[in-house]
Amino acid sequence: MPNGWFRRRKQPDRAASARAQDVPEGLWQPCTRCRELLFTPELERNLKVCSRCGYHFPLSARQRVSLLLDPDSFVETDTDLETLDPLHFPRYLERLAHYREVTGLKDAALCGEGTVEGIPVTLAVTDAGFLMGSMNTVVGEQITRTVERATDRGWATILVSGSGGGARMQEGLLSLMQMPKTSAALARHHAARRLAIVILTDPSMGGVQASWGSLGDVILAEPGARVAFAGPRVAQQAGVQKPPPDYQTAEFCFRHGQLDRVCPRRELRDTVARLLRFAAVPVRSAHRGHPVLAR
Amino acid sequence: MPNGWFRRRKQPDRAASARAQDVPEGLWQPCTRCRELLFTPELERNLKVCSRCGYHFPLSARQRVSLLLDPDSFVETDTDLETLDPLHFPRYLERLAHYREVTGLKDAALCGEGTVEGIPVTLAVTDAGFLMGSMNTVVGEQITRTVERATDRGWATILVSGSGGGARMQEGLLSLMQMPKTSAALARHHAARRLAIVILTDPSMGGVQASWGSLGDVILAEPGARVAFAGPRVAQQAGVQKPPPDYQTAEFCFRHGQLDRVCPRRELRDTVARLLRFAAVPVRSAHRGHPVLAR
Amino acid sequence: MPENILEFEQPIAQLEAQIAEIKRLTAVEGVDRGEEIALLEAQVEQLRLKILGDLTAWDHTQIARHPKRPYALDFIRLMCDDFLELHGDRLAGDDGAMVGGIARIGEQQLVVTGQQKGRDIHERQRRNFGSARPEGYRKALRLMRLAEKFGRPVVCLVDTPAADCSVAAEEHGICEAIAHNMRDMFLLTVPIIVAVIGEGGSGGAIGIGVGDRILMLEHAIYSIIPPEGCAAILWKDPKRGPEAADQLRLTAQHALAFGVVDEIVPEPLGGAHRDVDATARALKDAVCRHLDELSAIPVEQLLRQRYERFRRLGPVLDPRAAGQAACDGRVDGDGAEPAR
Amino acid sequence: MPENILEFEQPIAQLEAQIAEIKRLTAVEGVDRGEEIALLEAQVEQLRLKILGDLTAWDHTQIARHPKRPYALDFIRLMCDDFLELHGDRLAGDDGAMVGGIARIGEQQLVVTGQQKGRDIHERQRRNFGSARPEGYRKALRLMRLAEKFGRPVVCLVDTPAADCSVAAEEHGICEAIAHNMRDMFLLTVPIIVAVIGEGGSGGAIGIGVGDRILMLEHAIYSIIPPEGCAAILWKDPKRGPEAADQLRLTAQHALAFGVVDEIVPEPLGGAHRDVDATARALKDAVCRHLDELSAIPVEQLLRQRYERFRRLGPVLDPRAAGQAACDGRVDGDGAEPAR
Ligand SMILES: [Zn+2]
Ligand SMILES: [Zn+2]
Repeated sequence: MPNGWFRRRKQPDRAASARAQDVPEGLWQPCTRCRELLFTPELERNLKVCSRCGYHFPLSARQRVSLLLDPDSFVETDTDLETLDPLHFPRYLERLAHYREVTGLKDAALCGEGTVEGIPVTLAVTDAGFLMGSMNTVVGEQITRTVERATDRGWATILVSGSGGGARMQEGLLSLMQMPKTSAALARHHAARRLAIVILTDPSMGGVQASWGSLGDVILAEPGARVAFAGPRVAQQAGVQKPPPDYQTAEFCFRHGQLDRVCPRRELRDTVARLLRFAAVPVRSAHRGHPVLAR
Repeated sequence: MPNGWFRRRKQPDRAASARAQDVPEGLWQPCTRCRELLFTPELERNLKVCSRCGYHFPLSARQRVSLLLDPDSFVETDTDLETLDPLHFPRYLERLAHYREVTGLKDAALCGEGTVEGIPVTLAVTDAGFLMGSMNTVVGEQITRTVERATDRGWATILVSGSGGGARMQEGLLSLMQMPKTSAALARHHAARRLAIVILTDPSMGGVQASWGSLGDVILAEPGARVAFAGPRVAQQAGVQKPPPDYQTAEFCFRHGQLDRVCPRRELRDTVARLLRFAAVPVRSAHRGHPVLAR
Repeated sequence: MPENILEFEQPIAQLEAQIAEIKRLTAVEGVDRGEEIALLEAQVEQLRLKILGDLTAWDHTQIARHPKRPYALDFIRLMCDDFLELHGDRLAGDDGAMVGGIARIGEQQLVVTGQQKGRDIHERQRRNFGSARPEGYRKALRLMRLAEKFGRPVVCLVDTPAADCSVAAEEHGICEAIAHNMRDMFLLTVPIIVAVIGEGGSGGAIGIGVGDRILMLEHAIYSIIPPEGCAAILWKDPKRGPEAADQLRLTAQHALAFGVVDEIVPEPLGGAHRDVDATARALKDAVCRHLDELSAIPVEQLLRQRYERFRRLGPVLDPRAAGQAACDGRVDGDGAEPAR
Repeated sequence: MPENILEFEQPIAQLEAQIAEIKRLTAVEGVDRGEEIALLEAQVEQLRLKILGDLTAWDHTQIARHPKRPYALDFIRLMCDDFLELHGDRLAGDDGAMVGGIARIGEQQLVVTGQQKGRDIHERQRRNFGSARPEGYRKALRLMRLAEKFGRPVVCLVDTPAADCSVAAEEHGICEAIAHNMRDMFLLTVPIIVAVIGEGGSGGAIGIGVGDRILMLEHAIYSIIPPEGCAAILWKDPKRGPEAADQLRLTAQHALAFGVVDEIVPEPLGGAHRDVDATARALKDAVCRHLDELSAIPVEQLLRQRYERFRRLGPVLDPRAAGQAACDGRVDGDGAEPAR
């Protein structure tokens, strides 16, 4: 089932193509962590996980969708949203243009709907390749619509973070406000007794992690993913000393009770399906309609 | 207002009389902590707090009632409950007889109703002078009835722990079951949106602290009171090493977020009154009737 | 002689060893000693019935703590399909002494949680010998809320000597965690079945011990204090645990007589470790039967009954309501009759 | 020259010192220099209006961080009666950087909570410089639930450079704490009024920043990142904070233009520290006015409006719903007009 998942895509993946150019020979590439030379087709069959050290290579948002959803089930929504650049931030539009070119995305998120083992879900993914996957007004709007659509239809929603950039500085306070905005959508989803699954990939930090990245009924993370509130620079400025060796990784968060599972990429899809089945059948009517479902 | 509170009592306090016999001369007694010789009438005017070091002398259950309730407002309830000694525990009935004689109580708790600055409450107090204030079937039943009565009438309830003995070993599993039983009553009280104030006095430990002793909307404790899960003996057996100097005191619990306030005896009554006023006026109807009010 | 043989089991084990030796010799020497074997086997069967059918409270305690006794994860794996363990209290930690997750029994999705002891020394340390920390109780409650959100029942498997009482446990509010769990379990709008599968150790047990049905394995114990601790307090002599065990009325049959548990789930002769599969089947059957009953009850009624179930525990003599309590035949643990 | 004078305030302070000196001399020498004083006072008044009426974003930042600025507990004491501070998250700690309790304004019982900075170095350390820890956010939420239980409104006073990002904060889930607070504040069934009284520092602020009305003191700031941090990232030069402050649109007037806040509460000329009582009175008046409005709204509508209030923040260009977003006049922070 996971084999050949790259081939399922119908549209060409511009992100993957763009990145492929960075690889010297194309057929072989070194593992980022252990430097082992890996045969690219083999690496892709292995879902871009190093067969030697288990390093999880980054995936583009489109690759994430292919990994998680049933083949050909994905329907993209809210594709063309664009920021209004509310702060007229210096050189911001240039940078956006660059990343649009590199990733083939309009902004840092891809969202839509599809099925997992036949169960319908809405899904949004932030792409670390686009300005560190940071959350601006567009990403916030997409996450919010993704959650709202699931709530309205009584579906589960899956939110995948590849957001190392947190809330995006260049849109200032309006980026910050995407934290409560997305949390509001998840509050409604929660009160409507619908499932939200959060998947944290490398990296997941800052304002994203302090909002929807922490609001799944179940939170999964890929091994080794950096998951934290403060980036290393901020932490350093704040005088953080002698952190544990695995500080700010998924494993650290897991040890401290913040994650349900550290889940190897190969197991993600089955785990998600298992959770969807747990939550899929409508709850019996007597248990519905909590005004407040706290913690 | 707090002055002369001993004189408010109408019935003679047998506990106090019994204890007074232990004091050599009657008019002067040494402070338990700092050894200062204290003039007894002065000490009583000072609510049995050492004027030198602030040590809070133990109070009997009846003294607690006098301290907290409006003069002459207390009506005792459930006075004559007695244990059925379900385990036929060796020498248990003898010990009960002894403590009945010493304290003038049938068992370790005193309960009833009264007013605080005119606001009606139900109230239960465990007396550390009766088998360490431990909770058996009688105490559990009294606490439960006290809470239920408050829920039924829409009143607040005040529970004062002087329970160093936790759940009483001599009634075995049935003592243990007073933990869920009293917690059940407090669950209903909570769901009915009624106030529960818990006051922890020295000592408050074990099964009491792990049930109703921790279930106040607001939890107050007297300075220096021992408050903990495991008694020092159990902790020692479990190999607890190098505890902090104030381990298992009210101050330690406060530092670790378990208490709302460490409240000197002189301030208890005003603090309770303040809390009652906060919760006293009926909530507006739109906000009522949560099926679940969690945390 | 094999390890992990309890003292009272030794006569049986000796006979069993004798039979095994004869059988081995039979195979080696080729002599037919079938008659002798049959005789011995009849003897051992009688001995089993005699010894194991008349266990003391201390014997039960030993079986409940048997190092080969199935633990929570064993039962979960044998009773449930599709178990997915979920971790963490979302506050401060993930407690190895408390496990939990989503699972399925037949078509029924549910949440299962319980204290977990360890088999070897490393796992035992990691599991804190089954003594759950505040983080464990809070994880369990978090998972119960997940069940509630999706209308799934909860199964709690109790097996703990006691809750953790380390400095760290006090720092993170072990009292608060246990009390809070009890309170909120009375408000949980889905059915809860509790099964005491090994040691029901006081506050540590009751912290996940509130439910609509409380089941107890035949040789499990449920006690306010470990017998050794009770002996230490009563007689300053922890070695008098056997006497204390008897005095504490900590067996399943006493718990049933007190009304603390609703049903005793039978174990194979000699204890669950003698046939883990059969024990898990028996527990699964009981759980399914009660789940079926409970799922038919409207939620308001369910919560009312849960309240009443615990409300009546610990009757007292109330002269102003004379006769009421004394009439309750379940008061006296000494009058306990075996449930089967 | 008195301490704690901001750079842009210095011309004013110099004149004020001059006047004070003349007055002193007048008293000593007995010479009438009333005319000179009157002239200088007119000058200083003009200077005040000129300088303080046309502050840069960086000036606002300096005022918002002024060491004499009133902090949360100052406002609470000045605005409320019968304040009773309550402590602890009932989980692991009591965070000095977050204070809260029950209070009364007139006849209205309420819960008030907020970040608290410290005056002297000891209090600053104890208060972690106003950077709340997970324990602080959880305490605040616990107190909000207390308010909800008794149908009392909540007032949150925001004043933090940022949430704590120490190892301990990560260990106890600072992300979870902030996110959880935001989510549950959208479900809280009582009115919530948020007032940004000093620094609205990013996630640290929004962790208690969800409400039905968001007020902001005139010289408070609200920013996704401290200007120095922004400058460090943009230009590798934290000293270019003033430029970054301008770029970040972090003033109350920008926040109002963005729709992030609903009302700017005026401060005395030069900042709240110039007249703490007057500032507290102004804030109290605004809070009371909004509480009155909110208390008339049925709870379902209250929650819907709270949702919609935040839902519309951050309009985007959506070609498939053309014109919609671009029509919203509040989009552009540069077009901001002063509110008063
Ligand atoms: Zn590798
Ligand atoms: Zn003293």
